[in-house]
Amino acid sequence: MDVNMTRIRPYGDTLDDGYMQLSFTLPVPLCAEARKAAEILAEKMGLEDVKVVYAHSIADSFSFFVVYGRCIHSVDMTAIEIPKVDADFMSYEEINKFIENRIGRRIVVVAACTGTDAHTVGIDAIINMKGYRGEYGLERYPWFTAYNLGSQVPNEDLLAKAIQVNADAILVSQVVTQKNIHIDNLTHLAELVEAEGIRDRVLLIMGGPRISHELAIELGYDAGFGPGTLPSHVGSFIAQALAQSIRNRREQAREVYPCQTNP
Amino acid sequence: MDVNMTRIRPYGDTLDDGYMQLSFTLPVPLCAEARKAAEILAEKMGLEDVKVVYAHSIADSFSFFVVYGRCIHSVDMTAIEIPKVDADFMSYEEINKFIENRIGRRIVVVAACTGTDAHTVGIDAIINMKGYRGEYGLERYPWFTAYNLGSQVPNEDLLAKAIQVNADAILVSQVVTQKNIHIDNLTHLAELVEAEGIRDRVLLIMGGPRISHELAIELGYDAGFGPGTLPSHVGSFIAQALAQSIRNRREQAREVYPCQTNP
Amino acid sequence: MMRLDIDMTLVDRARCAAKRIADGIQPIIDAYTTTSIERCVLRLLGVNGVDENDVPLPNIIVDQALAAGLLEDGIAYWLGSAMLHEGVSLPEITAKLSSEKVSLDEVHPFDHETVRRAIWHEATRVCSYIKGRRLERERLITGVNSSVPPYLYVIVATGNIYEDVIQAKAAAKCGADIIAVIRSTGQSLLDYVPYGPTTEGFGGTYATQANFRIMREALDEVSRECGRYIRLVNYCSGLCMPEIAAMGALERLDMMLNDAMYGILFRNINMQRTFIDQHFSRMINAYAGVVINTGEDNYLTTADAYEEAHTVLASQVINEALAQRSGLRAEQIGLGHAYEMNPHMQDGFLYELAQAEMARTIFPEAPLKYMPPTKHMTGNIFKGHLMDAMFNLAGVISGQTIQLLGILTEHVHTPHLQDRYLAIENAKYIMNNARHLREEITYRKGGIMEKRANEVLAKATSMLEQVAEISLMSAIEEGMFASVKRERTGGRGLDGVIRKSERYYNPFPEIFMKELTSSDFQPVLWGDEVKG
Amino acid sequence: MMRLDIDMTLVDRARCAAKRIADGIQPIIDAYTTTSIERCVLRLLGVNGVDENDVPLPNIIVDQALAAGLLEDGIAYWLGSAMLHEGVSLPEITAKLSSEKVSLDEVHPFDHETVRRAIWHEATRVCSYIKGRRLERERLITGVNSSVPPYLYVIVATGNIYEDVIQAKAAAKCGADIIAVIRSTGQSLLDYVPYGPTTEGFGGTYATQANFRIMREALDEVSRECGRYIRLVNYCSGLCMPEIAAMGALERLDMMLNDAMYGILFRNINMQRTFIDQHFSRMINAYAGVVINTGEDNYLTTADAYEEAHTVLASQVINEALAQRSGLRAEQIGLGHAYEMNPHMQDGFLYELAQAEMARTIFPEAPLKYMPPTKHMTGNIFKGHLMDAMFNLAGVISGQTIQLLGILTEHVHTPHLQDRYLAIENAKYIMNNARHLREEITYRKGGIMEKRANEVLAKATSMLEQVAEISLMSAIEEGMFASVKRERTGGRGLDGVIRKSERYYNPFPEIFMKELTSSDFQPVLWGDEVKG
Ligand code: B12
Ligand code: B12
Ligand SMILES: Cc1ncc(COP(=O)(O)O)c(C=O)c1O
Ligand SMILES: Cc1ncc(COP(=O)(O)O)c(C=O)c1O
Repeated sequence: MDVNMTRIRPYGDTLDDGYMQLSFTLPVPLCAEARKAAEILAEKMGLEDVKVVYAHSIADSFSFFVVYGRCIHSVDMTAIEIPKVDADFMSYEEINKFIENRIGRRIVVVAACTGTDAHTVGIDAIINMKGYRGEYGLERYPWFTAYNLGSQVPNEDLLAKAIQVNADAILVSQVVTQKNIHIDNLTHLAELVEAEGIRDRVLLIMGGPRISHELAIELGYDAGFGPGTLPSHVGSFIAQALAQSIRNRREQAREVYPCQTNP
Repeated sequence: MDVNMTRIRPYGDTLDDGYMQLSFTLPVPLCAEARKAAEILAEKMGLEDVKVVYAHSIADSFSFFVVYGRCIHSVDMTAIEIPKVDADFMSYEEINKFIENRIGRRIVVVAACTGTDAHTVGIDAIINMKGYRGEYGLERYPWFTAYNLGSQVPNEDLLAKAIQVNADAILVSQVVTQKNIHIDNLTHLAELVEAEGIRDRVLLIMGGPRISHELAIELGYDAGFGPGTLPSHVGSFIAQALAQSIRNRREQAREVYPCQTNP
Repeated sequence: MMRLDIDMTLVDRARCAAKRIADGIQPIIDAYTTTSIERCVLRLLGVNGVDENDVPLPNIIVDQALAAGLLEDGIAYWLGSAMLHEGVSLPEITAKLSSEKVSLDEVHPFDHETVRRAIWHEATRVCSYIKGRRLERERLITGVNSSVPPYLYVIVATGNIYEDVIQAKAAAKCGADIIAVIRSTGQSLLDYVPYGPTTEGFGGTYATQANFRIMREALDEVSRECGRYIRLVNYCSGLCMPEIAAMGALERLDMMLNDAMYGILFRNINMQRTFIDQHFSRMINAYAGVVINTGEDNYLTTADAYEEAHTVLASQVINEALAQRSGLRAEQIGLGHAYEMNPHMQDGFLYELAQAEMARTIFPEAPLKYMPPTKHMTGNIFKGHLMDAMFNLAGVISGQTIQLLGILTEHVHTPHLQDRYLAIENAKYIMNNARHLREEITYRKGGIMEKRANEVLAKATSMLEQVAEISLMSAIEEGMFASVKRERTGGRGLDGVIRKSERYYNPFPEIFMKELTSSDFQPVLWGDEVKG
Repeated sequence: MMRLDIDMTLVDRARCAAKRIADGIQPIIDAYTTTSIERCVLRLLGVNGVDENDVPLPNIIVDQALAAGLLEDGIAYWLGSAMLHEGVSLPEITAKLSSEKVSLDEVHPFDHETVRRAIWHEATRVCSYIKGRRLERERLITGVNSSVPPYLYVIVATGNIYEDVIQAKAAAKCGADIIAVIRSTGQSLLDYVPYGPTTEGFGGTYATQANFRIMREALDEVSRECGRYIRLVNYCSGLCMPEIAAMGALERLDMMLNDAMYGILFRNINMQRTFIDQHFSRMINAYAGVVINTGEDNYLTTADAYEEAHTVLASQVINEALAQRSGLRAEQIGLGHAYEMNPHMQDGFLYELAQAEMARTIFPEAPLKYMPPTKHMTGNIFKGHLMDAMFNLAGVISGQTIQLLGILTEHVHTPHLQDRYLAIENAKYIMNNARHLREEITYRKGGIMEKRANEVLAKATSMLEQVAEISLMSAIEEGMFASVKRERTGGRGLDGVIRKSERYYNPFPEIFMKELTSSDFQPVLWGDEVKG
């Protein structure tokens, strides 16, 4: 199959046929015009050969449609550059060894599911002993000290705890995304951290089913972890980022006061 | 619910939120860039707040996606004008009475599923005694004489039969639509009828699951019938269209030879 | 004939342990009241509305009383005294109190009998109103068409009550029997009930009395259109459990999510507060002819459904024992359970079905509420739709009463209109297509399913006996439920728990329990099932 | 133990009637040959390729013989004579014949024994090649992992063999066990087999020997990758039934759609032509270790699945009787049936399951092929996916062998890559999740299901006895199958039916039947089922 990576199109049963499936509801009673409207809408989206294969009236005032068509758009895969979590993923043992060798002290993290969000399963999967999919959580790592504050924690409390235990990383989980409540909440936390003046001392990490690393960078976080994240992914990142930032700080220090650090 | 008919948008759970669901496959291995490509594609189609909620690798070289997003396009329902089959739908009894009174002779129709298409269930539903969904087919109508030639009938044979029995209407069914084979076949039949010089003497009617009246008009047919068609729909149309065309011919005749017909 | 051969001696032992467990916490329930109970008393006595800062009047008055150290006597006692003191009617005195024209600590405490006489009339009046609403429901369900169980239960959760109404009506027209309006995230932690119609919630719509009324009216309308009675559900849980019970009773809600331990385990609400609140709130529900739904399904969202199935059963038996003490009839106790086994498990369907049959066998009269797959739902809506179908099949085979429909977009968003339509279509298709499969099949003696059911039962029984031994509160402290540990004095709301004084007065338990324990109390719950 | 209590005396009566039915048409099979059989003989003897007008060489030679009135002696007879006449080898003579350098009517007819000696060697050589391919399959399936039945069967149908390869490999990697390459519309009516790789078909891809080879190689490759043997299926039906059987045998296809009556009823192919062709083609299939799949499912695409279920069973018994006469072992006769009940029917699932169990009980050794819902599939892909799930459930409960997976877009288009992935996911989920449900449940004695199965059986038996009475050909003339009436001398292809002369010669039936009737003939068909 000879795929042109500069113009990727959907694949139905033949390369570049562009086939895709849509379903949606229009707030109008079902009639020939409504069907046509569904077709026109799909055309506006850039579908050709539009087939409204199913139309069903919902409660007399809505119409549900299943539509197939061939998408004229294509995507240049070669031009896609997305920020990726900058870490080599290591195993439990490797991470602990790495911290022992490169950092030489236990890494302290605080974690919570903040705001009104009460979904702890995700953050628990990363932090708690028990872990996730057969992997231990950070609590179990000898070279991590992890505080899991649980759910519905106000951002302020999370931050206070971080300061109190002198945390290296703040881990925040957001699951509820209705009306983008997670964005508000995550932005708020970043602002608090900034205001407290500790942003350069702490790794700010977000996670959740609708979280991407891209979003994290956008909101000024250091990393974002989405669905399927394992504790070791997070552990690897924290360890390496911390080692890096310690090195950076050392170098910065060297630049500013060259004679002090280099006697 | 205050729906603005000039700008209808999909409805998720709030008027005009624009929510729709997409699924498609990209011919690339699953990776972060592929996910992003899916997102970009959806954006190109005019979706906002795009969420790639599922991504699954198919056989290592394809990626399947389920995507939700909010469509920015809208459709002006008030501007939609679509050709509709021009007939008042009548019942079995009404149709027979109508023909008796207005035409005064049995209407002759020939029907077939032409080309290589062997799907007869649809045309049988319209023509055969047994009918469809509790309605009799045209064979059963005392005021119709119907010839059902069955499946995989060459267009030429259908036309020959129509001429032989002096048919009032030719009914053609097309079910297989792969590579638009139905369009080719239907166009071919229309050309044959035209070439034979009998186009003004015969109603040309198409039907099938992917047929619309709009398509019929486009291809120069008199009517097109899609999924869910009942025999009485077709019977009503034929009877009324025939009555109309007889009237037209009479009037034309009157215009050309006014004294002959109006002694 | 039992469908699954279950060891009934174990069932008896389990129930016996549950009785001991309930006995163990009864002293606390008897000795304490809570701010929420007292606010509820105010609501029942007609106190409603908010002040200029949107603070609900029941909160203003109860907070006053609490600050003044008077709440131990019961707000009714002081309300009565204030009425007598000021010589005005109940509406007048509450107006004065909430506008702080009268302060409770200036009120002269009247003797118990006098106060009782002053309040009793008002209390019985609201009770007969509530009873009237119950009878209204009975009238509405008698004679009209009714679906055959499993009843189809769907949720609406737009955050906006008016949009919810659109969704709910559409769902009813598609075939839903029961509509639940999901609450906004975080409402359960509010120590007051928001007021008025609301249009801004996250993941749900605030439970307010106005919202209850708006939705009830809409559903009454669509009930008439559909010729079926459409039931309304809300959440009677969180820090305002009793108040919401009262609101629901007043607005003719038909079901309430109401669990004896949910708030403790999943919202970190103080356990004493919760046990006390649930007892009173359940009396109200019982009296209003409401079917409660317990929340055992939640255990399986954090714990593994195969490993921890016995905790669900143990909790059901406890919920049952506690509910009975509030006067709820077996037919009103909609015990919750859930279809949450990992879908990739070989024979997972057999285990699920075994557990569903087990619940049905152990609680033959309960309108069991069966929760759909949620935890293992992913963004693969197609696979999710299938999991929901298997759940629907398990529901109809095992004869569940209330089927909370799974939604193919469970992982994605609160249900869109089309998601709910597809969910209802799914249930109707499966349940009709396999309607009498239940009567057609029997399970192998000593088979996988029978073994599984008895194994879960045995584990639950021994767990219950252990809990009975150490007391429920200690068991929760040890994390025996949902692997969550809570402390007796931890969590939210302990500050709202007040030891009753000698002269504590609350007119309602007496009124309610009198009716609930009479043999006349036979609320009609499910209509005639004029089968289609 | 029988899962459904079925009246076995009726089953015996049905089989007895089928034997009489088969006896009734045997004389025609014995007395005639067809152009397609003769072309097939040529193919087996190594004649392949096309002329400059793309006319296949077997057609050129057979048409010559037919025109010259020589076909009644069998093409092998004249080929042998021509070899002897020209004194050249088989490849040389066929080259000369097809380039019309030699004309058959100029050939001197040699005596039977001489011809026989000339041809025999070539004939046995190709037979051992075919046998070699069978043994190759046996080697490939022995020891490697194998899925547990029901085996997952999916179709590819892009029209382009190279695109089909992509689809087929992807499907195998998703978990498919069996891949069928659907033919282009109309191929069954072609009186020749197209040649070479093809990339232009409608609703399917042309069956050509090159396409068979390309796909077989691709599947062998993916089999190695997956560590499972992936089976290949094509259509051995239409006017070229015997030729396709030969092509499949040469290219190691594993299964063939091959029905004794399908072409008559659904393609209006002449019935005599069909009965003669199917007999010879089935010998080839038998010898090649191919599992045939009969086409009874097709009845239910035009007739109602509830009303006409007995015609499916009647046809299965006839197909079985005829297949046995071609030397097919019971394990090679993949009788077809289908899940086509109206999904809106109450208890429709029970009837479907009853019929599936009935088929399983009546044909315990047959690798039953279970066809998915197609007729009632609409553009509602979500509902369709559920119907397919219920079908998968019925398949695993009733223990079908070959499960042709339903595709959610059945109403829309031939399957897209993702549709097939979803179909396989559906089957894997359902069959794993309910894997041993079959062993766990028993059906009620005298219940809906048992009654249904026996009712269908009784109707089928009486139909078969009636058919036996009037003869199969008359029964078809009367429209007793699929409500389709066909005349004995109607339909396509009668002109290709030729009465054999005294000196008719075809070496293959003798070779095949000798092996097929020997007790050594024990083809390994399904591998070791090293269960996962
Ligand atoms: C379990 C569950 C619950 C449980 C939560 C129990 C608990 N203690 O957590 C209960 C029943 C209490 C619940 C309640 C509600 N829920 Co809920 N719930 C779910 C459910 C079924 C599963 C979530 C889950 O546990 N996933 C498993 C974990 C392991 O996955 P994860 O969270 O993605 O975590 C992984 C990664 O994202 C990442 N990760 C996550 N966090 C973090 C953090 C960091 C720092 C890092 C590095 C990584 C990381 O690592 C994890 C492991 O890989 C989902 C539906 C679904 N199938 O997804 C709905 C869902 C999340 N719930 C939802 C809602 C709306 C609610 C309610 C608000 C409804 C209501 N109004 O009552 C309530 C209230 C809760 C509240 N106040 O927040 C919605 C959210 C809609 C949206 N997108 O906004 C969902 C999608 C259901 C739906 N379709 O409506 N819920
Ligand atoms: C039954 C069926 C068959 C049967 C047909 C039996 C028969 N005698 O008709 C059999 C098994 C033989 C068959 C074979 C094939 N089929 Co087929 N088949 C179907 C199936 C399952 C149902 C079609 C049907 O009967 N619908 C019911 C009737 C009542 O509906 P209808 O046709 O829409 O008719 C209504 C209206 O459209 C209208 N109407 C129809 N015609 C006319 C004509 C007139 C004049 C009027 C007024 C109205 C009218 O009125 C009818 C009543 O309301 C569909 C899938 C599906 N669920 O739709 C696939 C389907 C149509 N088949 C398909 C294919 C590809 C084939 C094959 C080509 C596959 C192959 N390569 O072997 C073969 C070959 C057939 C051929 N040469 O054409 C594809 C077509 C894909 C496409 N869009 O191109 C489908 C969609 C399946 C799929 N997803 O692949 N098929
Ligand atoms: C018994 C019970 N109460 C309440 C809720 C709702 O939770 P919240 O506390 O967020 O309102 C649930 C959730 O499923 C429940 O099961
Ligand atoms: C036995 C059999 N042969 C052939 C076919 C294919 O039909 P066609 O004749 O179009 O190749 C089918 C279709 O399902 C079938 O069942």
